[in-house]
Amino acid sequence: MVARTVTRPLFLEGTGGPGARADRVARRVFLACAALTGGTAAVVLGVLAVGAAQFFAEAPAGGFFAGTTWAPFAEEPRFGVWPLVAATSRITIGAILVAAPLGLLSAVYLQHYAGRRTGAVVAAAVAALASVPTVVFGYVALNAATPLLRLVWPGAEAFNGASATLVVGLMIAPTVAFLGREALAAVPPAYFHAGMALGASRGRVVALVVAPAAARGIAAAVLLAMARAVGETMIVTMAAGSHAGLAWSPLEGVRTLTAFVAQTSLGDIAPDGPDFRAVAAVAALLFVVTYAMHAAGRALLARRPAGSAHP
Amino acid sequence: MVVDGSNSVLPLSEAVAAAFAERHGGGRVALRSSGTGGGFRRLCDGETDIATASRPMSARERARCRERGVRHVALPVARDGVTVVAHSRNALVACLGLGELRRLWAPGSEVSTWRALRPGLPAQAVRLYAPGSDSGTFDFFTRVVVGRAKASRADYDPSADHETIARGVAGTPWAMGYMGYAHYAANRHALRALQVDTGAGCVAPSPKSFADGSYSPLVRELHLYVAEDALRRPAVGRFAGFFVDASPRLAPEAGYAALSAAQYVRSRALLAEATRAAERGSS
Amino acid sequence: MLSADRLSVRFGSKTALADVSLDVPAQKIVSVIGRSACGKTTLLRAFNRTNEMIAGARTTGTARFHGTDLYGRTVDPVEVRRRIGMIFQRATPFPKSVFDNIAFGPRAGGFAGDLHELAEEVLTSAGLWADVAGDLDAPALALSAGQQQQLCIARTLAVRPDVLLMDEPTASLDPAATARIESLVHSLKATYTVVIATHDLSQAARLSDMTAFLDAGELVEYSPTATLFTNPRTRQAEEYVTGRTS
Amino acid sequence: MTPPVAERSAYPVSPTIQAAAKPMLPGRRRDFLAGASRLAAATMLAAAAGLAGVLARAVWQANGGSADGTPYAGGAGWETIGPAVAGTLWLALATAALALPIGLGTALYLEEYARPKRRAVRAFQAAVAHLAGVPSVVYGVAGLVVLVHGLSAGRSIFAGGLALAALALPTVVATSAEAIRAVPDDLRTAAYGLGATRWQVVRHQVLPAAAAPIAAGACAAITRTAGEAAPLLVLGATSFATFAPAGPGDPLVSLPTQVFAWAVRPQAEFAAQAAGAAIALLAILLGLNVAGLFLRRRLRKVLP
Repeated sequence: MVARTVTRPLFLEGTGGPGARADRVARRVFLACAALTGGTAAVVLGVLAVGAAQFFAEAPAGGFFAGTTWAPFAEEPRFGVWPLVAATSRITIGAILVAAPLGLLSAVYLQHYAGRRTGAVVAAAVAALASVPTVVFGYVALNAATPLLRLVWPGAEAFNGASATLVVGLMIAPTVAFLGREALAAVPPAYFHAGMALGASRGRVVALVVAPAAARGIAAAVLLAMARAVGETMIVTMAAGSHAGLAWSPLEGVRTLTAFVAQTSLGDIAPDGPDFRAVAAVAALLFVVTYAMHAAGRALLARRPAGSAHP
Repeated sequence: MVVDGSNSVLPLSEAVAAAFAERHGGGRVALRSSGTGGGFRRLCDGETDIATASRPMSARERARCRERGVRHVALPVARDGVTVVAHSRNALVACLGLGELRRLWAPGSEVSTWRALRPGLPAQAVRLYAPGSDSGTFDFFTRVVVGRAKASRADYDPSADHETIARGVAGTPWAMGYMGYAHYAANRHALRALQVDTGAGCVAPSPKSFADGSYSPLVRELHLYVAEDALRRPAVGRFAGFFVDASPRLAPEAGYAALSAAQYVRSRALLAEATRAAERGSS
Repeated sequence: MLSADRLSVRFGSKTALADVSLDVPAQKIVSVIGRSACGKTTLLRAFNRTNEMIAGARTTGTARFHGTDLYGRTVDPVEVRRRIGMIFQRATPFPKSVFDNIAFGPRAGGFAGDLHELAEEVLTSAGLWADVAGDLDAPALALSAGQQQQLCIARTLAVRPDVLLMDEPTASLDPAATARIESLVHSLKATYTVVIATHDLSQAARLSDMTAFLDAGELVEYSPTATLFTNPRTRQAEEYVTGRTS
Repeated sequence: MTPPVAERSAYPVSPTIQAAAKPMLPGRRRDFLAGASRLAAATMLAAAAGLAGVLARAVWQANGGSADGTPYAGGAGWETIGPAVAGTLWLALATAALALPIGLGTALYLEEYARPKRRAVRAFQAAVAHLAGVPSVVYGVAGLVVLVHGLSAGRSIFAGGLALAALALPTVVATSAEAIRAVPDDLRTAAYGLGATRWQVVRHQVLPAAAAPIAAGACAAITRTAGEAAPLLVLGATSFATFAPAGPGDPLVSLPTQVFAWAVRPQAEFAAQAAGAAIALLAILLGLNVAGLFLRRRLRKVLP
């Protein structure tokens, strides 16, 4: 075969090749998009930071985190955020106590027990619940869950923590189910088959072999669902009430961090008033907490489940 | 056209807007209720054309409006009484004196049970529901009852929406709250309105007692504040005029007391004058 | 002792095993040979009812164990799997300690005895005791590939099965590990009945007493190993064992 | 029919083994997870059905019952929810028009142009991804300050659309980036080997290969934000409008905020109206989902 000689000049350096101009334009457009995204994030962060800074300029941080009275708009304002944090924590923990068993067991059902047809029906129901807007869940909490609750406990208040907790649990259960099922599906099927071949019941294999191997993913599912519960706004705004007290009974009204932001904003917040500063401080707290929970959950998910690196 | 402001006026605004839409083939009206304070703020920011109000504009709000060069005209449209409500099954209390209300609602009040309010009543906790701090009703009630606007105990359940207050009081045994009469009227089957003793005996809130002055300390006039600049758009003037004209009929239907015919004539005249001023300003 | 009678398995519309009938004698090693995807694995799985965990699988015909129909209406598949253990082509230790791997099966079966004693016994049987005796709490995944397979065999022995089904147990191992497993299998014959699927003809010849040759899901020939390798009855088997395959 | 095993076998079964053989245990073993997981699945089904039932019942009762003169304007019908339906469609459109290109562009920059990824790029990407976990109400607070007061956009469809687009953006970036990352590197290597520029590789290899999952992710993000009420409430949504918004400058109305405004009222008529609006909202979201599904299928068919 005859060796070919290079007859064209080499464009190894410089940017003169065909398509180079379009490439430069595209790079700039995409960089601009990335800058816009970053800018949006920076603006959100900046607004909260400035508002929170103004807030802490007049209310010492110690009082904010340690105080037990939240009355930011009173004549003598008190800025103890603890009642709001306590309400958010109670509703989040209560909701995950509903959602974790419900969601994880549904995930087990879908992954290991369901027949093809029933599995499809249940999966569709889970997907449908997952796509219901929270305001609709709020409607359910207010106009269905609370009346039902009052049939059982007539002393329950019109706005109470219990029905909000239950419905928030229902709202985040599909998240647990979906992520939990992904975690179970990521476990190598060989574990399941080997466990079954050893003569254990399906439940035993799932509980003792598959679930431990999926522990990280399951923990992530629970954590991410809890992050959603912390940030859930409409259900608590509509059904949990606006009582910023340290109530112990779940039948009483409570006010969460998110509900405070939303309920205060139902009036009007002027960006130079005390209501904005209080709202910004609470929103900043929400931002930090949910951001951290989401990051932790994602970090758990990012690590491969134990054993999947095995050949 | 954007109408914003008092939640106490909202039932009337809704009735008027619906009637206006019917009459004028879907006039373009959008209603919000950010509270009287929010409505004034937005009127002076030029964000809204008409602000509804359950209290007059304060000196500071007036100054702010002037600073921004927003001229406006205030049109009285109806009379409303702030109504103190209790849970429907609370038959032990029929009437409260202004002094009792003051002790209950004063800043830092320690009254947490009905017995602490009046010996002889049960020691049940009083759960309180009331408008939030942006509300004109809140400003009015605190000024009349406590003596100083915005001076109130803080440990109540605040809401910008009187309907939420109604739901809260109706659904919480031994609860109590206050709201505009129209909102009470819309929920009268679920609530118990308390009589108020202003010194001359117990009087029940009703459009009649609002009109004859017997409920007087707790009765206020509801106003439309119309931005003069907005009146250059004929649609705004038409809607404001319709509001004034329809109020004598719609106000009682919606649970308010109508003003006297003379007052509506005066409102009409104020509107006409402001419209002329707006036209002069534009030409 | 273990027998198949007109056993067929279909996955959806695909037939993986067609009308296979054969008897596995007790305390013997039977090897199943044939090309990839000829139904070796499916046959083994049919014997301990693990095919039914695959969506769309349908089994017809009968498989008997001591005369009991394994697919009988009253038979518990979990019990079947306890009596007929299976070892997979790829070692599948659970991501737990060596001890927990051994203990899983007996615990599931309600074993009341001393688990440590049992672990020592089965690990010794599997030829792994010397390697792991020092640290039974070591993670199973830290073992070498051959040791992992030995652990899987020990784990299966701990359930006290009567039959061991081994699906190409040495396919992913190096020659040294393969030799270890083979000698282990040979020693197991004294107490267990073994069915081993393999694509390694010399392994089948070395280990087994009987050999079944499957082709495209059908049982072509089932004879004593010596017969099948030296004097097969069928032409297909002859072609396959002599390497003259089409 | 078939002779017993022992007779046919070339190797007779040793009598000791047969005698030692334990009898097969008949019957099924208890499986605690079977019952529990079925119960959970049934609860999920019941919850979905119950939710639909609650909404349907409220509407049904309102239509069946007599309209005892409520002092308010209203009634569950098209006149009342029409403006909100139009508002929600506008908002979804604005979200799609803003979040989709910006999010995709960001993902392309991060995944294709910023290659190999430096630490700063990775940190940026992680920072953006976790914004998806921040509650929507927080975006409303930022939107109120920046859009309504800062940009004087007013409480308009425009302001609402911008706020929702900002809310959807992190999700769109994350799902698009994931779709782009899933494109096998062989494709890129081969294309670069043939002398293609980055843009040509993106345009002809990466985008076609990742189009379907990108569309699916974007559609999910838009559907989710279209159902958001909290940020719009904070921005100051209109609670009652007699007209449908016809452009971005018109007052902010939407179905989710309307559901809220009506649902909190204690009167049954408003509960029915809220339920009607909720059903309309669910129908729109379902429509968006189905549209996304079609788009995805089409993209898969057209592009290899």
